[in-house]
Amino acid sequence: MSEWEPKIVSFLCNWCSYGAADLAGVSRMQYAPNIRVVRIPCTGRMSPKFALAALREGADAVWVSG
Amino acid sequence: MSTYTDTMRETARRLLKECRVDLVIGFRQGSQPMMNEPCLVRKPEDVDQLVWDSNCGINLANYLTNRKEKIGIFAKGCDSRNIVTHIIENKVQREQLVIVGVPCLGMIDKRKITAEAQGEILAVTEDGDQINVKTAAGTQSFAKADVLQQNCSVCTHRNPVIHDEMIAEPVAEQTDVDPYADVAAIEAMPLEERWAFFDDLLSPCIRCYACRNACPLCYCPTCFVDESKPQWVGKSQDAMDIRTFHFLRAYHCAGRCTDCGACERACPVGINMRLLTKKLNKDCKELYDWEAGLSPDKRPALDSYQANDPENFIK
Amino acid sequence: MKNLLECMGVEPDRIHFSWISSAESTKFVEVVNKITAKVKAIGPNQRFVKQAAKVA
Amino acid sequence: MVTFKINGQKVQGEEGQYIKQVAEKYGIDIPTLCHHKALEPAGMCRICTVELFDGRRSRFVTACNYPIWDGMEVKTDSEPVHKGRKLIVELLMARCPDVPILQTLAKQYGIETPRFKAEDDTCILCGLCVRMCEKMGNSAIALTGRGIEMKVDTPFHTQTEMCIACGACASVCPTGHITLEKIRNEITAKSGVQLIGSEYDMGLKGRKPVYVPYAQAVPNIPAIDRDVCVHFKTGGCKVCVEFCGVNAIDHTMEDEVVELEVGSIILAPGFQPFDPSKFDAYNYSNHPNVITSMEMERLLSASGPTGGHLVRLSDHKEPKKIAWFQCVGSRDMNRCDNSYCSSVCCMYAIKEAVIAKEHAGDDLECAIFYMDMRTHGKDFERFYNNAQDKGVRFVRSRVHTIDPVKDSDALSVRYVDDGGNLLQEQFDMIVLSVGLETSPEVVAMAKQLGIELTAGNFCKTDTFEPVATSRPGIFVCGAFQGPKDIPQSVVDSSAAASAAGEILAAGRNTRTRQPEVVPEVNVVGERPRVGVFVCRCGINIAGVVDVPSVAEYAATLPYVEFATDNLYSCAQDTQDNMSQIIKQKKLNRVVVAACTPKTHEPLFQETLINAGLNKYLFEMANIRNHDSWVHKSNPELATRKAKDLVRMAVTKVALAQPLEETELQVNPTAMVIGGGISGMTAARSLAQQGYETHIVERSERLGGQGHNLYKTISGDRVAEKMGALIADVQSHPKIQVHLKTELSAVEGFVGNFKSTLSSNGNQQELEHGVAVIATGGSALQTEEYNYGQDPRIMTSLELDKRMMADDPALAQAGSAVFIQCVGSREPQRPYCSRVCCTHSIDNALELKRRNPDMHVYVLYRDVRTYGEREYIYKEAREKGVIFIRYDLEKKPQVALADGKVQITVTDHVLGVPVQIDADLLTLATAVIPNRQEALAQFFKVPINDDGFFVEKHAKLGPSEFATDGVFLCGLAHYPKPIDEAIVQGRAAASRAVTLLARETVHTSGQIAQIDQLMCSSCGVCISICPYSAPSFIAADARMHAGKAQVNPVLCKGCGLCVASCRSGAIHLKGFDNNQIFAQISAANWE
Repeated sequence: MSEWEPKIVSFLCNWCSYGAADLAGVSRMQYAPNIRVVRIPCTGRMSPKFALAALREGADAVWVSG
Repeated sequence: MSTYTDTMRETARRLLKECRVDLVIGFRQGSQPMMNEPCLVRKPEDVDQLVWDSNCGINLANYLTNRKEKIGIFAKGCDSRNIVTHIIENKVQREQLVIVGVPCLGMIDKRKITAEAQGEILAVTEDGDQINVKTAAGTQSFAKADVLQQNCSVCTHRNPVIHDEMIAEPVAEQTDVDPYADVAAIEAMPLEERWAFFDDLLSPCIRCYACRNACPLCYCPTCFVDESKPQWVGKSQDAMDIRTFHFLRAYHCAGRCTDCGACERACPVGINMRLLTKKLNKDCKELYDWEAGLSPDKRPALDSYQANDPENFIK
Repeated sequence: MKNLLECMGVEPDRIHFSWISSAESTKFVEVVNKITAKVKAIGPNQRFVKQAAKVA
Repeated sequence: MVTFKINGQKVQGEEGQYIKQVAEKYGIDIPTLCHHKALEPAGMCRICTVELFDGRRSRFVTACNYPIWDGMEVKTDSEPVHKGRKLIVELLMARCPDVPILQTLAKQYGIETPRFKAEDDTCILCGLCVRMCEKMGNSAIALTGRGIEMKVDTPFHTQTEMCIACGACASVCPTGHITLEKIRNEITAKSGVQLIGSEYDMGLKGRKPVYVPYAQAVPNIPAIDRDVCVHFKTGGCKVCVEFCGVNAIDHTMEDEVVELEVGSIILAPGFQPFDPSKFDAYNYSNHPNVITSMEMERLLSASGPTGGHLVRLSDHKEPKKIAWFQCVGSRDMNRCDNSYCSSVCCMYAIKEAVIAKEHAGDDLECAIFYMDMRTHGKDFERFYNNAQDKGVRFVRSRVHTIDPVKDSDALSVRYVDDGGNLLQEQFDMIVLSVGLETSPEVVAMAKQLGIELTAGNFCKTDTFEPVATSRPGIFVCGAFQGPKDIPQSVVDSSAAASAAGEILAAGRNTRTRQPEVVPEVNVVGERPRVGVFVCRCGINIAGVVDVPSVAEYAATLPYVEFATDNLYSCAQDTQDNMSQIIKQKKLNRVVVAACTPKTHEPLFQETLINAGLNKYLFEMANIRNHDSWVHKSNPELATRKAKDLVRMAVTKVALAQPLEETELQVNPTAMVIGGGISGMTAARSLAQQGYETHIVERSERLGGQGHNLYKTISGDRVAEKMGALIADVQSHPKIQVHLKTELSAVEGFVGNFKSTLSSNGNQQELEHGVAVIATGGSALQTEEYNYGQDPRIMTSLELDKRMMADDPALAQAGSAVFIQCVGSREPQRPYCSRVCCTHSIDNALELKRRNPDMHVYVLYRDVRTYGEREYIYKEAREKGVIFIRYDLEKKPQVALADGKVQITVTDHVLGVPVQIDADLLTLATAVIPNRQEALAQFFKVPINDDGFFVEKHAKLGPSEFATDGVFLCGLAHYPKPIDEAIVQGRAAASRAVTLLARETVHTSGQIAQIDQLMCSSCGVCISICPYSAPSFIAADARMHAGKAQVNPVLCKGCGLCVASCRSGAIHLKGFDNNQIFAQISAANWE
């Protein structure tokens, strides 16, 4: 593997940030390719356990966005 | 405090005789010094077992969970707050209970005395603010204030928050203590040191789950640690699994913990896992101005959403 | 959540929260890039990684 | 079929194909500069040179134009090939040392400085332009001269008439030798060649002849603009045909005339923005920094020509000062014919100013020059106040001229401020807030349809039939009905649909077709067999992500039985193919790696259903919107991310279970709460469309506030018209009216409500499927201005009453004063009551009619006669009504002295106090809602700070609530005049009918479910759920007493309860813990 690239497990609300991510795509905005998106129905679905699990499984960071 | 004993026996007898309750939950003398054990008294003639002194640290709310009888219960400040939580969380109905409030001046920490004592402890008696320990080598005296459980020494709710009758006049609440000084000290450490501190703190854990079992907040039919599908937390002795377990256990107590000290007292290897729950208590207090178990009419801060909840952690 | 992790010694930049409406694609991109930069700055995660899992 | 080898790999191609074509198919890269897919190859640049072994010896050929034959062996990657290519690049570099693409190639081949003498050309004579020009059917240029004299040129090196400046040559030139600039200056003889302006971007950006009008267009399919397409000019080109992978382009298509037989027509042709170029004093046509508000919208848009970066057009620098000019093309008879108010410009100008400040930072100075600030919409006044707080400057002044500043790109304006001072100020940019007008085409259409128009060329409608045109059966909505904003247009459109539905009710469901239902295969207990379809999306994904390798990778994942890639997964033939594959391979889970589930999940779920699979056994990996589109410059990491996303989706879907949707019967009964004008309208509309309707009215009669109103501005007596409505309602067989009745309890949910009606202590239960809240409002009873202390001082409604009674005192009065904004637009009630300006002015005119000699004064803050209501404002001024403006800080004073009502107000022109003795003083008091907290509780619908109900969406859902099955209309929503109340009544009915007509509702399968054995009865879920979906099972239930359960109908699947359940007893179907854990875990594999 070349340079270390962090993996950021991202929990995105289906209605807010997931849509923003889609729109960023439609607008062809460019951003860093490090996030891995888990679509959740609402940020309320987010449980601390998920964040812990992500870190435990080796994610370099966790991002929760509503 | 041992002077409460007589009044207690009277009260229990009266409640049972008048059939206001089916049983009374209190303490009786344990088989070893400083080890009073909870006891359930069902007959008026048995009330003389009941005692009260500075060794009644166990949280009696634990013994209410899912009971259907009418119950009389003696409640210290922390017990009463956990009873409140029990009522909120449907573990017991308010109508089932006759809560007999016990103003508390703190419970003594057995470990502290054992550590200081010279040789095996044969008996422990108390005399006002003085604790006398008798060992084979003789008698040692301690000031009670020096051997209090740490949570009692910083307790700001010594009087019951809910009660039907009181065993004595309320005691003065401590106002000059900072319950969260130890947490603040950890927060002040640099990151690396904090990580190492908890590594150190949790390393003796043998995952016996005594902390969980002793906790009055813990009553789920199946605990997350025992589940395998999904497996919330690894079951190994891996340091990360241990840390995750303690993290999640603390989390389940968030907004509910009364810092009764049950977990720490129960721990066979002496881990002060209260540091974790207290960190959350501190946050609840600072963010939501919330302390657990003060009123049966209000659900914990994290159970409900308010439009004005703080959101400064969100960017 | 974040507070307790931090208290336990996890780097604060490992966990991020944000609010972005579905129309705020610009903000989305800004946040992604900001977070990525921050995480790159603190390097790979060593905390809370289960060592055993890595070996397996 | 021709079989041969490339680099030892056996490949196949069609007879007549060239080596490069076959290599491309197999993903073997051969570099080229002169090749174009749509053109015959010419072998000009030679970079595609490959090694060919014909069985006896090797030689070099150009891959682009060497035909394939059986048994040949080609090497594209050998040492000699690279050596040869290096030499070619070196030679090209010598000729054109500054061409970027050659520099890149040189770098690849390790050439630092060419050995040959450098020249300074930029053309490599590949001839691509010449061939392309020929393809365009034109041949305006050719390769001329021989040997070292050779160059691309026009005949005789002069500008040519032949060239149509299509730009094709420039678009294919690999080196950038040909530019549009060059074409304009050297090649074409035609002057004034311009780029094709994008209509969507207001011409601020170009577009191609083949184009999608805008990113959100539906259907999102490109169209060919025949007016500019080269093919339609020359008969040549058709390059697009070569590129389309699915043969979708057909240049021979003709416009079709389709005849439809319909029962009703709804006109929604919209408006056109006013063209300000005729105002020469504004210099719009001449100065790039004078723009229209529509252009400003595009400049502020993230998808606009500047990507949302706010710049002025002259030099693309960020402006420091921007001014907006209001009423350009509105309220103006001098320079245009639009004397109406366009209703929307004040608000949009404020919005633009606020957004501009957000984009450019707080130090951007924004000034809005206006006549009256008309923020009469819901929550608009607050927005106006906030804009002022944010530093947007509001200047009450109409500016005449914009002067360009010499030797600068700035603009200078002169204006007179409130205090009468003449000021001069410079701005970097000026935005003209252009008004709305009906286009000539629409006017022509109206003529053809035979419908009447108003003076302002809007569709003529009646106050009591606001969406009906003058021709029965033809309805109207939106800005053609009158200038209006989005919420009002949405209300209109629903109302028009309802109006059409009322006359067509008998035909409902007579022309529907039922789709064939494929029986669902039971997959429970089967080992997962996952099929993965990776979409290329043409080049949208495949251009960045290595799609075949993603598909290959997917095939190696656990449980994956089948993986492939599709060109366009959403194409109909691919869909059919997919459902075939699902059936053949007996797949029981499907992953589509393509675009976003938000738009395409339903489509693919349909495919699953057609293949007999439960639609929840599906997952999408978003490798377009979240990957290829946003990581263009990093194909390697994008491919890695795509693999990760596919892996996450596969692990999640493997755990998916078929989910059931609950089907619920909808009770075809409606309840309307409130029997005022809008409630009655809603009820009548519902009943006309065939639904049993109950009106619950707490007073003893129908009509509500309508009883207090005298007449409408069009002269209709409210009592008369409303009487007809009441009669309609009372006599309608499907309407039951419950007077003196209130709601005391509501149970149930969408489709199945059960309400308790209380009347005189009697309780009655009513089962209904939907509810319409039309609880209305009333006039504020004020204590200001000595109200209640003198019979000459009254509210607007009291004046109406006296007019209805023909009170002779009215005609005898010598002077009358109206005070506006009594209780509105004040700190304690920061909203505009919308109706009072029109109402007072209409009454002022009525007084003038009754006594032309009466002195009538209107004391106002801003006159808000929006839309064509503006006409009566104009009429009032013409008839001598005197308008005096006052400020909130300097309200008029009313004194009762010497038996007179004395009003003192500071005249804004003279700046001195004026005293008026009034025989009549009318206070235009605020419209206040009937605050219905209990009702809000019953239906779990929100109320705002002002006491009005909060609709589902301020713009797109104005007549419904976020709670399913509950709708909203009338004053309970916001103050509004009769016509708007009627429109919204109909709109609420229309929204309700969309639900009632479905007869059943399906709940989502993705909802929470509680495992009672795990439940600890702690009640967190019940406390935390925003939708009240969880509840305790009754204490005396046989099973699981005291445990929690979730009502699947109320659950929205947000997962809040799941996350908060300590016992882990709650599962969110479709997003279950184990699925999310699996995804998290999969995200982190390497």
